[in-house]
Amino acid sequence: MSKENILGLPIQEYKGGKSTLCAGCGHDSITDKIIKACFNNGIKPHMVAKMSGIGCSSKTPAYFLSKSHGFNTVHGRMPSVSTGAALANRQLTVLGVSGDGDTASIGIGQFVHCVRRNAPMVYIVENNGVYGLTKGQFSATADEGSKSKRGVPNEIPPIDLTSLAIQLGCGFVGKSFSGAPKQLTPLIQAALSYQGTAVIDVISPCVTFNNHEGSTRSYNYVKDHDIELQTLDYIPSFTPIDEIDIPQGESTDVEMHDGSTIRLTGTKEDYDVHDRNAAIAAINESMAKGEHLTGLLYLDNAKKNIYQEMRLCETPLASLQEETIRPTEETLLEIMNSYK
Amino acid sequence: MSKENILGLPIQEYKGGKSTLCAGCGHDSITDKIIKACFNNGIKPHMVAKMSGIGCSSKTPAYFLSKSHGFNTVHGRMPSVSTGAALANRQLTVLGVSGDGDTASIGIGQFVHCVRRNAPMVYIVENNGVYGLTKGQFSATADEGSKSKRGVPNEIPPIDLTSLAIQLGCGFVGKSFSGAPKQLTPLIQAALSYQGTAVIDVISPCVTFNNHEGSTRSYNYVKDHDIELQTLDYIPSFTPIDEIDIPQGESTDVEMHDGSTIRLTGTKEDYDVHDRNAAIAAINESMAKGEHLTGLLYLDNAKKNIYQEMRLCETPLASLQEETIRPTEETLLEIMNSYK
Amino acid sequence: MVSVGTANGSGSQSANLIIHRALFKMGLPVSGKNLFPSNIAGLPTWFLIRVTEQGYPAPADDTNIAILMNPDTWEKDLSKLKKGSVAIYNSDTRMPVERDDLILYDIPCSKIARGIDSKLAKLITNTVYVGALSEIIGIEQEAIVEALKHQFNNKQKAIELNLKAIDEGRNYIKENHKKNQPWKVERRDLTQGKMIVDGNQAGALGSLFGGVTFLAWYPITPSSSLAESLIGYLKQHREYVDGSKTYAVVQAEDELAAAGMVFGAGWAGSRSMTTTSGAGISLMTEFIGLGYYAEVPGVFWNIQRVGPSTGLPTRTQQSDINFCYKLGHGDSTHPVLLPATPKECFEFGWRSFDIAERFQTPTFVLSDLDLGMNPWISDDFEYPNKPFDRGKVLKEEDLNKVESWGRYRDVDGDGIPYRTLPGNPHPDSSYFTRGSGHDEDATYSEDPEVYERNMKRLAKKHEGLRAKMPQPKIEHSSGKSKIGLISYGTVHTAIEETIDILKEKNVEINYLRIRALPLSPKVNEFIDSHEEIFIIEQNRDAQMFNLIKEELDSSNIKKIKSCAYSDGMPMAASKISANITEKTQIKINKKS
Amino acid sequence: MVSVGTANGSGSQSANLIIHRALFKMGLPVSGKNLFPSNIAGLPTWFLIRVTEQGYPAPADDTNIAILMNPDTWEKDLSKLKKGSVAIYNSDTRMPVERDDLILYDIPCSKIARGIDSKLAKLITNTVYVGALSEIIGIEQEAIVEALKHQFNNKQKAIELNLKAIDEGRNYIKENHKKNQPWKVERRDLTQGKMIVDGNQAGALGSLFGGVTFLAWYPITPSSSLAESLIGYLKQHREYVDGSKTYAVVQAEDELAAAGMVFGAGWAGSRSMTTTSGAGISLMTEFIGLGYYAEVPGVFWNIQRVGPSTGLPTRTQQSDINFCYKLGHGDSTHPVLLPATPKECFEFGWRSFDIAERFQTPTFVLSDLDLGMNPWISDDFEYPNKPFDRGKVLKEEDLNKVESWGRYRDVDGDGIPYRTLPGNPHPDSSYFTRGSGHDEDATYSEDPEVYERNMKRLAKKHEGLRAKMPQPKIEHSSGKSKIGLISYGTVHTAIEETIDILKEKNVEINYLRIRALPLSPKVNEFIDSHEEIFIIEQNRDAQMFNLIKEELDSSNIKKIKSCAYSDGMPMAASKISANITEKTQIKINKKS
Ligand SMILES: Cc1ncc(C[n+]2csc(CCOP(=O)(O)OP(=O)(O)O)c2C)c(N)n1
Ligand SMILES: Cc1ncc(C[n+]2csc(CCOP(=O)(O)OP(=O)(O)O)c2C)c(N)n1
Ligand code: SF4
Ligand code: SF4
Ligand SMILES: [Mg+2]
Ligand SMILES: [Mg+2]
Repeated sequence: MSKENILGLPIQEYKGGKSTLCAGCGHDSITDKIIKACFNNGIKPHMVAKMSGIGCSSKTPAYFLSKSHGFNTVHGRMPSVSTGAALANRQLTVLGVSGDGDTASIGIGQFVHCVRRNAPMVYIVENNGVYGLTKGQFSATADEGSKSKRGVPNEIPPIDLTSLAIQLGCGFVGKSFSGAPKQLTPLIQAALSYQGTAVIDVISPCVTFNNHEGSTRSYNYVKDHDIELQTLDYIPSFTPIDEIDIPQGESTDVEMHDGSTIRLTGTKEDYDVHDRNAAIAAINESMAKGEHLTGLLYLDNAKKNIYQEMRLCETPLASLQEETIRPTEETLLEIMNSYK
Repeated sequence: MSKENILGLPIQEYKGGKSTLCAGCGHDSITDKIIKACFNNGIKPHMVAKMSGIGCSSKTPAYFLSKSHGFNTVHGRMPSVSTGAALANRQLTVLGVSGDGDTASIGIGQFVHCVRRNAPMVYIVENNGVYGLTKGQFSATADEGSKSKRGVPNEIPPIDLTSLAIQLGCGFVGKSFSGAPKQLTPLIQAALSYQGTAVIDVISPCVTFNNHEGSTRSYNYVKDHDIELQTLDYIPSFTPIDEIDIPQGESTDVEMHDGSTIRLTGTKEDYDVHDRNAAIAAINESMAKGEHLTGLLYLDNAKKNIYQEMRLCETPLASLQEETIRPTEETLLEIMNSYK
Repeated sequence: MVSVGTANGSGSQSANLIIHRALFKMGLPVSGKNLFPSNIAGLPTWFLIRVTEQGYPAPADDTNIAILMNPDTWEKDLSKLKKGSVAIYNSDTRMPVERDDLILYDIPCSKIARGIDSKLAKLITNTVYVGALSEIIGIEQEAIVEALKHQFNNKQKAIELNLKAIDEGRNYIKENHKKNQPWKVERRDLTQGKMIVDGNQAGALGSLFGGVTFLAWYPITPSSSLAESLIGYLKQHREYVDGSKTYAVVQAEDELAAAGMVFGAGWAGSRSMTTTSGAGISLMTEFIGLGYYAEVPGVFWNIQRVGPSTGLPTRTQQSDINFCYKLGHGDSTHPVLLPATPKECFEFGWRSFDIAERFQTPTFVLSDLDLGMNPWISDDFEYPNKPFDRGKVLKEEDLNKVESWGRYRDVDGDGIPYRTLPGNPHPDSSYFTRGSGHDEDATYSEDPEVYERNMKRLAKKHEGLRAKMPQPKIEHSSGKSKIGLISYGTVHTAIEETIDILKEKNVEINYLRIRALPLSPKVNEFIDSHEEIFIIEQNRDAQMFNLIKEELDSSNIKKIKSCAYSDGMPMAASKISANITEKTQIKINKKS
Repeated sequence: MVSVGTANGSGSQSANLIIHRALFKMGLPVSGKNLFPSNIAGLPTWFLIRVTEQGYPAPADDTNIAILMNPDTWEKDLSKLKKGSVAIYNSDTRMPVERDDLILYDIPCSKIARGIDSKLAKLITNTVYVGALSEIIGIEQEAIVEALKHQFNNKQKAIELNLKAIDEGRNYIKENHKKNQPWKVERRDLTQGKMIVDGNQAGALGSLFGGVTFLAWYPITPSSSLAESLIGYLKQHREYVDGSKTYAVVQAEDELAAAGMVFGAGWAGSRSMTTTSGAGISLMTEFIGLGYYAEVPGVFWNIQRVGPSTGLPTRTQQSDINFCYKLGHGDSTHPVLLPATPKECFEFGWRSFDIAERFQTPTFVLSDLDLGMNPWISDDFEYPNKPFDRGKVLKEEDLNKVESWGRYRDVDGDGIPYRTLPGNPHPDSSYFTRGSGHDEDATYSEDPEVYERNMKRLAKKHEGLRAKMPQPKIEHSSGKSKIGLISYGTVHTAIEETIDILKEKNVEINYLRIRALPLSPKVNEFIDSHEEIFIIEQNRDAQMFNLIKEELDSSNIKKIKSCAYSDGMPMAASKISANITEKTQIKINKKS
């Protein structure tokens, strides 16, 4: 990797403040991948809006992209604030980070409606199956039977965010693991190129409260049960494809709206990344086996995003000037006349 | 049908106040079916808790079972109040009625978590695709492209509550149409026998705001696009099976925990009411065709309910007496000693 | 006063609006109040029409003419009529009217309607009473025709059909009821240049002219029509020729999401707003606290209805004043605008954005159902007299000029910091917004001193609002009176009449109308210069009275008395004046 | 005062609690305050230990002995020490201490710990300073051993390991630091029969003995430990031998759901509760309004933290008083209990159910982080002195006795209606509960008179609370003093010391502690009998001060002054006394 990216920026320009998370926390690994993905994609840091809710995971936007504006909102409501920001300034790259408690417990309603609305944003869930910041209670993604640190098993079935997103019509759904850098970085890069809401559910072990024997979110458990669906490569639009090492085996290229390409090198046969029902079935099957199926699970590049649906003007709403957005005195008179 | 049910009660004992809904509203037909189902099942009216949120649909508990306690709560939050009531008195039959706005828009979070928790209750969604009570805005179940009364098409994909419930592990999921009495009554009867959360999504045309040409929830549209999955018969535990006319064609009997039987007479081949993935795929396919697949979509009789998971005592919590729930003075002394 | 009792969903609203506008077209300052149920069709509805030379907008005590169309309320409506009142009734409902002390007009509205068009009869049954009333009280046909055109947007067929119903209504009266009754209307010239508009339309227009670019909302009575009017105006006036929009409207999944979107858009630099009521405000509580502490602009319209809880969703009240002013856990206070008329809804509509952006804080506009949903005779709105105030936003070039910058520094000593917008390319522009503790440079901090300093700055900022919010208005001054009256919001519209009633009783009062919170020092001055002060408001708990106690000079507190009450109806002047004469300790000055 | 500065997650909490309990075991009424960050590991934490003959629980102004373990706060902590103070520091962090005006004790904690057990070194590094401190100030070994046993629940291995670390800490000091320093502890007999308990444990126990059957909660600092303690007690004391439970606990998906479940369970007849803080209360707003208006019991613990918004989640404040008291849109008011000590948390824990069920209304208990999460020396709790009061619930047999029944009728003239529970087989028992307008028989109504009558009844019910809630206590009376002091909640724990400080300055004061809202008339009596009143509270906006202004006799208002402030730390007595001496207008009476 070269020391500077396409914009001539060093990776330092994509870093953030010092992390205050526990040493070894999965979230910190994801932070690294976000930094790398933004660097690789040559994103202008000042054009990113970093959004989050509340939780250890939601603190991480302070630890990457310090040149970007960030908004650490309230618990479970990142999606709505992000939607507002995305609509107010359509030129921004909205990058949302949330936790499993933040998204699947208190925030599941906003998650569902966000996915339906399809405002352009990357929505990363740093999923450890517990509430880290409040000291380890189960969240709504905790697997049935997974044991808490005190040995108490979780009794309620988990919400799987990936199948839920696919069922709700989300056009980009990925799953990964904080311990799988080769997969996660290109996945985030691809998500950054997607024109609508791109959801990535990343298993991210909480080393303090959910990394013990009996937990299905411990680093070791996930390492052993991670089934990578395919090998992923992301080729930015500015990189000529022939500069890329063509990986061995059969591969499919998917072109994104911004001209970049995702190269999927198949490991699982018969998996069609565009088939909604098949994706859901595959996820359900792997869950039933206690496995985590990771990779790009579903992609629909034809879906209209909210800007298109709304016919939003090209200029960011936030930049429109008084002349454009305050109608004239004559208009007021006309309107008033119609009430006379 | 005899004039009195197994308890010797006439159907009048199951009726409620006069409806204040618009003449012809689908919700009123559902009210009739609820009355009939409770009558048929021989439910003791005073043992029913009628729960609802806010909306035209949520008003209906005032129009049935006037001998039951009812709670018209706040918008979108019927599930949580119902969960509290179900846990406080496990002998109650909790019968929740909600609207599509109440459940799929503001209430989707509580719906999701309610289904996960699996407290025994019947959860009926009276689904008209609009907010009736606030005069016809689209709800989150409105089909993409369906037109409002003013001709404006809905631009966002709908939330289908049945596939969502199945995906979330709900053990009893049905769909019906307010204009299909033969199907809806036994479906409600069966739901009343289910030991966990039973969801029934009932298409219920809003004759005032969503019954026009171009709407996919109008009475005529639904009548034409209603694909009945199977013919349903419900045989209460107190009715000897041989007293029942055995319907023609192949049929399957499913026994419920309370000893009653659901008889499914197949119309669609290969449909296995116990196969989660297949059910979701079938629903998605029918939606893609603009059809409403109705009937008992999914059933899992093996699922533990919240009482079992919690190991709740048999006596209703609300009936426990001071001797049982206030520990003794000695206990207090012991506990205090442990802090010394 | 004319009271029309019908059933909801029977189309009576359009008949009533025709009467209302026809009277307006006759130059009469007519008041109209629609009392509708929380239901779509079938439940009782009343429409109150009042015509006075003075144009009193509040409802009167007595109904002089009752139009009885609804069998369900027939008896109760009748029983309320005083001797000598007029009752016009649909004789097809076959209810005999058994009061011989009334002046009775029966008319077979349903039959007449069926005679005109058997299929569309339902649509015009109510129009028949429009004709009957017109004939009885003397509404000019020309005015009726104008009103019809307006109501049906010049759609010829509908106009003709309704006109026929009106004519037959008139004829029936002419032919069958040749009696006298005391209430007649006559043309005046009192509505020249005025318009009929409701507060929600006015607020929507104000927002439009305030340059709103973002609206997120969730339907709730009585606020929905503000959002829906605004959507209509935006479509007409804020789209490019290619159909692309200079605004975004999101119908959110609930009020939490609506509030979140408002703050997201406000944070990113959009003029953003929502409109809600009752439970909607309660659900926004957490987000309002975030907006306050993180200092994000956003405009929040609350069209107040009757609480608590679901309450009476279609009735009016002023009971969220205190709640909105301090909304959120912890110490927090917000600017609140209190419009009293549609004209003020328009003005506060655009001004609210200036306040929200200048002070970088959630800003409330508290209207109510009476103001928002009833038709009002209004003076022309004034085109905004100043350009947008977008507040302290630093652009790239501004940052080039300053040596260093910190998001929450109090550079100007007014407690208001500077902000930058996402997308600003200057290398120093970024900052991190959070609802948790932060220092002057927006860095996370749990330091006690930093926390206290920040909170004190926020309090200072709030203090600054006192002088910058719309100031209270002395609406009536009778010179040396010792009694002062204070109100706000729509209660105002009953006060002019109250003053007149009191004058009749030789009680002179002065009257100050509060237009915003926090309270201006002028309220104190007003109290200072009187011996006794009555606070008139429409709630149970005397919310403004308590805020005045809280914020103002304690030496004045003994002087103030509360006349708070609410039954969900717009306040009547007679009740207010009775309340005052009952409570006053001051010997009534005989007029010299 | 001893201040221990460590990093969060380093295990220092257990070391500090050992010191705390060892001092307690020596008969010393020791105060302990844990100042922790909103983070799991790595950020600075301090533990303040204060020993006074009087047992003052509030933190002191100065640190006499600082234990420096965290390089990140090292310098700041040092710089705050006055001349002559003691600093004990981990010399393995290799930070020279460059202050020769201090009494210094270096000790290689890390090295010693590694020497004992290289693998478990991290766990015992902090225990080494326990030994060092014990040696320096004279904590008896016997007390240490008892504390260790308690801390490690008699687990032999852990006790031995830690004991070794303590011994080596002691030895290191003995061998290397033969100096004198002025702070020593000596055995007393002041904690006999007392216990160490935090307010959340006490509240949980109170709930247990109040017969709670339903808990719905969502984790949030600093309330989680109340729920978690309660779960522990319930498991131990409320399960049948077959493991079946006489209670239900639901970890809800959020606070809206938790509140909904509480009301569902309360409506169905369970003693139900939740516990939350900050944002959680904001999210419950809509439901609280429903509970108020539909009259459903439920107990709501709010362990207050620093707002607004996310604020400082691990710091303490009393800033939700006004908010909770009036929570909800529309006119609404709720009973609020204000415990000041763990003993009172216990008492209000069980009493809150009686109030909620008697008054059929959501009932708040407002504790705070300082009270809830710090270890307190407490007197024994008193076993509830009366049986459950389950309020006006009509069973089948009761209904047989009455002629007719209506859910919201004011039969007894106290505004409190009768209710029935679902499942009651009597044919008249059912009724329909709603948050919308309803009449005496729970039938839907939009009638203005019905609405107003119902709201007045609710106000009457609320008035009834004044006499029925825990009454204010005169905690200190010096007879003829003209100055009165009023506080509530944990601020109380600094007031005894404040009184002593003021006495030293010849200022005599009387002191009343408020224990609940609405305010008792006794507060007015207290104000009446003084010339000047100070309201001490821990928030910016003087919330109790304003409530007193609002609710009490206006002739008294001029007398009261606010000493409100908050920086998130427990209040220190010196600040309060300084505030009073600065603000008083009364000439200080010289002691005779
Ligand atoms: C409304 C509200 N309720 C509760 C909390 C307390 N709280 C803070 S973080 C958190 C859970 C975070 O869990 P998750 O999103 O999984 O993040 P993690 O810490 O595991 O990364 C909770 C419940 C809060 N901040 N706001
Ligand atoms: C918190 C809140 N927001 C908004 C409303 C206004 N409101 C009342 S009913 C309703 C929608 C009801 O729609 P649905 O559940 O589909 O019921 P329907 O009337 O169509 O049967 C809304 C938005 C409310 N009562 N509470
Ligand atoms: S508590 Fe868990 S999630 Fe939070 S920082 Fe530590 S390891 Fe990460
Ligand atoms: S508005 Fe629609 S949903 Fe409501 S009662 Fe009328 S027909 Fe039914
Ligand atoms: Mg988590
Ligand atoms: Mg609906």
